[in-house]
Amino acid sequence: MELDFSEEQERLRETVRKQCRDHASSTAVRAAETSASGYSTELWQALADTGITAMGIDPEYGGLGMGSLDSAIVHEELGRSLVSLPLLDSAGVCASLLQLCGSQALRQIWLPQIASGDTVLVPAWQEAACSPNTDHWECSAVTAAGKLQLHGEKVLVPFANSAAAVLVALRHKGALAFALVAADTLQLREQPNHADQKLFAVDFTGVEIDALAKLDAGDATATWEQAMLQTQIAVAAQAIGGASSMLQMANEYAQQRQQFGQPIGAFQSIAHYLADCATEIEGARYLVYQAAWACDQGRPYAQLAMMAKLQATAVYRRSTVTGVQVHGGMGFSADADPQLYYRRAKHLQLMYWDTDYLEQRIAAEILD
Amino acid sequence: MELDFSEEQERLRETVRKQCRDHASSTAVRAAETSASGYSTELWQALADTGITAMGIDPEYGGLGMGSLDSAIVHEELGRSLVSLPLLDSAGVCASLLQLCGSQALRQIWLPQIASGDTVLVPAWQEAACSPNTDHWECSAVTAAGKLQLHGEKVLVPFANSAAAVLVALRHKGALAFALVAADTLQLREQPNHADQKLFAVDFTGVEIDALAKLDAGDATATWEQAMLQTQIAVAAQAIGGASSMLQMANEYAQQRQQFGQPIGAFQSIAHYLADCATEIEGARYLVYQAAWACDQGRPYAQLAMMAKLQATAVYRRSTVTGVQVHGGMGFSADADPQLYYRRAKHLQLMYWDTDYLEQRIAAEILD
Amino acid sequence: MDFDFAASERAFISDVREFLTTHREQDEADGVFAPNREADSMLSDSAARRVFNQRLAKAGYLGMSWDEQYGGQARDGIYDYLLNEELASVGAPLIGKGVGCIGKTLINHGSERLKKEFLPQILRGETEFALGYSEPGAGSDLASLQLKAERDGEYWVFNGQKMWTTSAHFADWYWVAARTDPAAAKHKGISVFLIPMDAPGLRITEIRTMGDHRTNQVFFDDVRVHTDYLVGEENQGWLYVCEALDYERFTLYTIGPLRTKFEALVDLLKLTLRDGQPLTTKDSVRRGIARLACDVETATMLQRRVIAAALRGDVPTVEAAMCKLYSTELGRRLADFALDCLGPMGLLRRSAADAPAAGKWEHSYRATVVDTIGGGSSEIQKNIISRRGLGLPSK
Amino acid sequence: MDFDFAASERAFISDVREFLTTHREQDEADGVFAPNREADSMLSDSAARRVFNQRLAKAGYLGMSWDEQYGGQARDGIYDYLLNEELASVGAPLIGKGVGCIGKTLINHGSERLKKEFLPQILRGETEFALGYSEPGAGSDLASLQLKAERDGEYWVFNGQKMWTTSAHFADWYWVAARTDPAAAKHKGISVFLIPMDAPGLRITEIRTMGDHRTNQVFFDDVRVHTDYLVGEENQGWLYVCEALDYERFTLYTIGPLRTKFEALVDLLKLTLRDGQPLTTKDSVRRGIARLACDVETATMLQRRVIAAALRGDVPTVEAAMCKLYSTELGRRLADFALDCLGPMGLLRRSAADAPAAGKWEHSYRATVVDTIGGGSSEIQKNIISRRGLGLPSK
Repeated sequence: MELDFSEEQERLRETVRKQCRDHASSTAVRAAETSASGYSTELWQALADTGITAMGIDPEYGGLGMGSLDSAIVHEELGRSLVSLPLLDSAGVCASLLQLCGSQALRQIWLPQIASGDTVLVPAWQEAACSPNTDHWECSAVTAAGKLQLHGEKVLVPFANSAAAVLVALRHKGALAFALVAADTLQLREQPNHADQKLFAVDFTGVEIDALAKLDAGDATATWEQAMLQTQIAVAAQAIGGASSMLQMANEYAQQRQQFGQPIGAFQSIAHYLADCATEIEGARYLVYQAAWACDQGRPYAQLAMMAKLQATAVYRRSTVTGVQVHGGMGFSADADPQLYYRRAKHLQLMYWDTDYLEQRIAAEILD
Repeated sequence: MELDFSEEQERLRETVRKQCRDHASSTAVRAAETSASGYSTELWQALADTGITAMGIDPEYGGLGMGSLDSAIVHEELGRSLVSLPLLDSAGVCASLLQLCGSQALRQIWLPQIASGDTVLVPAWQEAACSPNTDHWECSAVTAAGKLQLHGEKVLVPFANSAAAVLVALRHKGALAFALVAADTLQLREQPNHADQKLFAVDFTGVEIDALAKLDAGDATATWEQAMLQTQIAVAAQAIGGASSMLQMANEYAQQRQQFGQPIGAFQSIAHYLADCATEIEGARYLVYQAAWACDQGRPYAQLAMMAKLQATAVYRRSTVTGVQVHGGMGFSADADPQLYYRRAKHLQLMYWDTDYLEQRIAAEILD
Repeated sequence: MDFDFAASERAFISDVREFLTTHREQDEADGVFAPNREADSMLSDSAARRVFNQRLAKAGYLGMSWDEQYGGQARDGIYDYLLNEELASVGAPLIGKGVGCIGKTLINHGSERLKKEFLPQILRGETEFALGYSEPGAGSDLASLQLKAERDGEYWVFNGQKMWTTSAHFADWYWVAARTDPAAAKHKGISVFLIPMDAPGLRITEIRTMGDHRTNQVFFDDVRVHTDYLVGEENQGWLYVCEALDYERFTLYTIGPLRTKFEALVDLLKLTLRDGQPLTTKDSVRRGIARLACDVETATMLQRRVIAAALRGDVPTVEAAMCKLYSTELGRRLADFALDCLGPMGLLRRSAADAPAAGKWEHSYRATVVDTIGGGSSEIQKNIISRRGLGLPSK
Repeated sequence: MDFDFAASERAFISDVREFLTTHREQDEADGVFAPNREADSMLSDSAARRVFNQRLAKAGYLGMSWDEQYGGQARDGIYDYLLNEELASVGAPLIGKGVGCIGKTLINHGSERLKKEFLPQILRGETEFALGYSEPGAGSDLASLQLKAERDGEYWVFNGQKMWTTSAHFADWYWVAARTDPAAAKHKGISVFLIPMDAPGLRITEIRTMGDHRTNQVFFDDVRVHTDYLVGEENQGWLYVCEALDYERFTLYTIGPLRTKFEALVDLLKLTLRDGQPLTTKDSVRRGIARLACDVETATMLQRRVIAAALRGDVPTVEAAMCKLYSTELGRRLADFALDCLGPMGLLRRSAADAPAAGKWEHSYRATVVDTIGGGSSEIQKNIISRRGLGLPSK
């Protein structure tokens, strides 16, 4: 029972935190929200130079082969500074799918570029009227004359405008499959959203690609499941980072803001809100670490990962509700920072498997 | 828009409150909990003498034909003093069923006795493994040689040991039916329970009754529905009465109990709990009155009645959780009163249509 | 006991509805009616609003509860409330400050000169007011306000700052509480003034909010106002500010918009498919709706208690605190539930082509934040309920 | 980072389990093991308990974390914790006061005489203690205690009253905080004493509780105790009381019972039919279980933080407050959820033949009430977290 990080991990955290401090002030975060790419390319480059984009990729392809706990550290720090990047999408989900399901050729082309951060790939999986349950997805591909003809629309595809290619989830011959589609062949329709993240609807109908662009080497369903479980941990870590920042801001504000002749934090109503927040955040934080640790130990971690995402994003949301309330007028002012956290919290809670889906999965694991 | 009671209604409230003060101190309530009958026969007699047992019954049968709002007033006062009586069971549910479905003979025999309070009838409808949805009930009757042969067990039958007869819900020729069974022919098994109410399991298997004991004159299903909707309002009123008492006790305690050199009610943590309670109670109180008023006005009231029961009992429960917490050690001491309310609240929440069933019904009314 | 409005009140409601239907055909209606929005300030500075206000005035809907000697109709305050419910239900700006706290304070405490200048303008719907109470250091603790007003001959000279003045950028006059006696105890040195919004030295800067609605900071740099524009007596301002809340007891909280939103949500969820099934086939969604239906009805009852107490002639301070506390928290809960039901697509903003309900719930999740903070935060309401309602001591 | 216990700790757990399996075959086991109960005091005054304690002592499980010079094994406090988790999982009484706060306070502050008298008894599992802190006027505000101890030659004379002393009716010795200097500031005039439970003038009366568990009031009427039984220095008692909490930092909160209860509930709901279907086919039940599973895991993490901080050598005051706050509130939520799922049949008590799970949840709904009140109420825990954890000022 030892809940401290190794010195190496502490250094990793410090490195990422410093890079966020340098490149992701709240001014920079606001600028990123309204920029064309939707993220700070300086920060991306700095992280890539440090090897962050290579962390989860096999050394064989220029990666560092690091684990889930290391990834959680990075994402917690990104979340703390509200950093939005195609890191999870490209070096996480897409790299996993390529590594485990891609042909040797595809792996050799793409993985080193992803690892170096030179290229961004993003997954396209959500459909407007579908849950995260893959059985219901409708986008499809048919083979015709050695080509794959695609059909259907994906939505909420992150950073599609910065991606070299999109890895799209398709139904092909009745089974789930993934295929790489060069981004320049695609029509993107931006989907303005709550947290001002770069999200796009992508219409694949009429798109034709080479059959070799399909990831045919592994079990697509199992690989997708693993990639998304890893994603749960990373998003949960982001949520914990964000919640911690929100709590810290609210705490500082409560100590400094005077009303009725004393700091508002001296009022139990405010103090007890924050005590509840702190308790929930610390509990959820170790839920995330435990899931990552179990994964790194090769133990069953699916349930832990889903629980971490469900709980951490719920805690993030509640802590932002408290946080804006404690800030009073500053809580809803666009120029103050609490609202940035408030919006991001709901975003993380609903994206990458939402509450509805996670509750069902977690219950099924316990009951069925 | 006029939310005051008439002078007559205020007098009714004062009468019942006085009778409760005289006969239902918390000592008397404790005594009733452990007595053989489970209720105070003195209070029963006093209420009967005032006409309370006759309130809802047709004048034709010795009743007063009063309305739902009057009934809510009475039950709110009973709830305030934690009075438990077979009033709702006998003069409410059983009288309704007899009035609307009973033969002329049965009505003339039973209703005047119920109205006078001389006789108690109780309904037996719950089954151990069934929801309140009548479609699933399994107790049944078959006709054989002019007799009805009964089969099955009913549970949680209130005050069966004080009843002259039990009005049992049965499946007969595929339809819901009710039949009167003389109590002395029945084996009662007491079911000790959370709120120390008199509840019994009654095994009807092997019991044979005269076919004329079946209530054949009206639509059993519709009548049952109406009787139970009236019950929702009455139980909700009891809950509001109980919640109001609990809040009053907690408030008095918070003003009087000193810690850290001041009354604990000066601490925002305690004060804000009570403010939330008070708000929920006042909202739910008028929900109950509105349901009763709508019923008396001949307007649709089913949804309002179910909402009143769901909300008022939930509010009662929460206010008792708060109430015992505010009372500290006194909150869980058996000799102090908060625990009586704490147990009664959960009882009312689950009996007479529980949360699960009410949520489903209310949703269906809105959505289907 | 009667949960219905009286026959005369129902007749009035019909009249208002007819008026609004007629008005909907006017050119400027699109600029005034916006039933889907959360807050009215986005539309509130439009020219259409002024036209609409003048139509309201012409139809006799402004100042109904004023005494006849001031051009009113001496009607019960409930008519102001009923009018506001109807306005809210079509998303029009409500009648408020002018006929409410400002007009009534002038009637009760203002000089003849001020009455003569302002009351007719208000009745004609010509003048927009902004309310200047909050300051950077005076939010929940309003009585700690610091805006300085110093006497200089026939003028008062203002220096300092106001915060969160919602209508400052389009109002004509500023109703301001300022400190006129810095030596007095904090509630005792405050006076109320009327200041023209275009007074030299008065500078307005925008504060954008998460809910897209605009509010403002207002800076005073030697703003000079004639002594005629002191309202009532010097250093009696706190009394007027507190009394004024009472004048608006009927009109503060409309319940219609919450009910309308709930119904709109039900309709939306019925029509929204996930995995081929309407969301309303999900048990969790169904139960959430059942519970929210109870909560909306509870909020309605809390609102009715305010009305009933006011009709009885009581000052419904505690009733209003309960109503405000419960219904604003419920508004936030409703938006959160809506987004959870809609899933990630619910995150899309109005400007996304495929946003469910044109982004209504995404916006609601942002816009309802202000409700539990502004106009007395939830914590302040709980203080009121526990101290005034329950008699609990304050420390 | 390692969420596992170390190999040596896991080996210890195996040993304890083996010991408990063996013990289960002893005659008195039924009097000691009660995995279904909520609180241990119903069994705690049984003769079986004393026998069991002596067996624990013989097996070397008492005083493991004491220094060797006092007969201990100088093992890390985590072993006391691991032992308690195993005891809790079979529903046996935990090791606690004797080897914990009382033994350790004597070791650190007691006279040689007291050490010699009490430490060996504790190690042999022969003595039961009761803790006398709370009074009618001193609950959350413990330092306001008023039990008077006055010096009379070689004796201290006690007059006054204690409240909520759980084990008073079967304990041998009473560990009591009393006021020895009424003139000093409230924290400064308190001393700690050991008083034989059968001292003349000491009267114990039962307080029955909603959870069926017995607690007591204790009245002192000229109770005389020799000065030898003053613990440590006069008027330093508050220090010892506070320090003592620290000695038990490992053992205070076991998480096993909460997890066991959750699992038992899942099994029960799977087997309980309503309208012919297991309750676990209901979506609302399923989602409730999913959320509670997350909460139980969160409580576990908060408990692990206490252990990890203590192992690191830190005093986990804030960690313990978070763990206590969260897990006791969760325990109440769990009981409420269980009853809501079970419906009206869940109301039946253990003595009803057809009570689901033999009335376990009905009892739990009553018994868990004490958890958020005793041992520092939830509100006190939030004060600790906000002041010591977050650095917020107290008024």
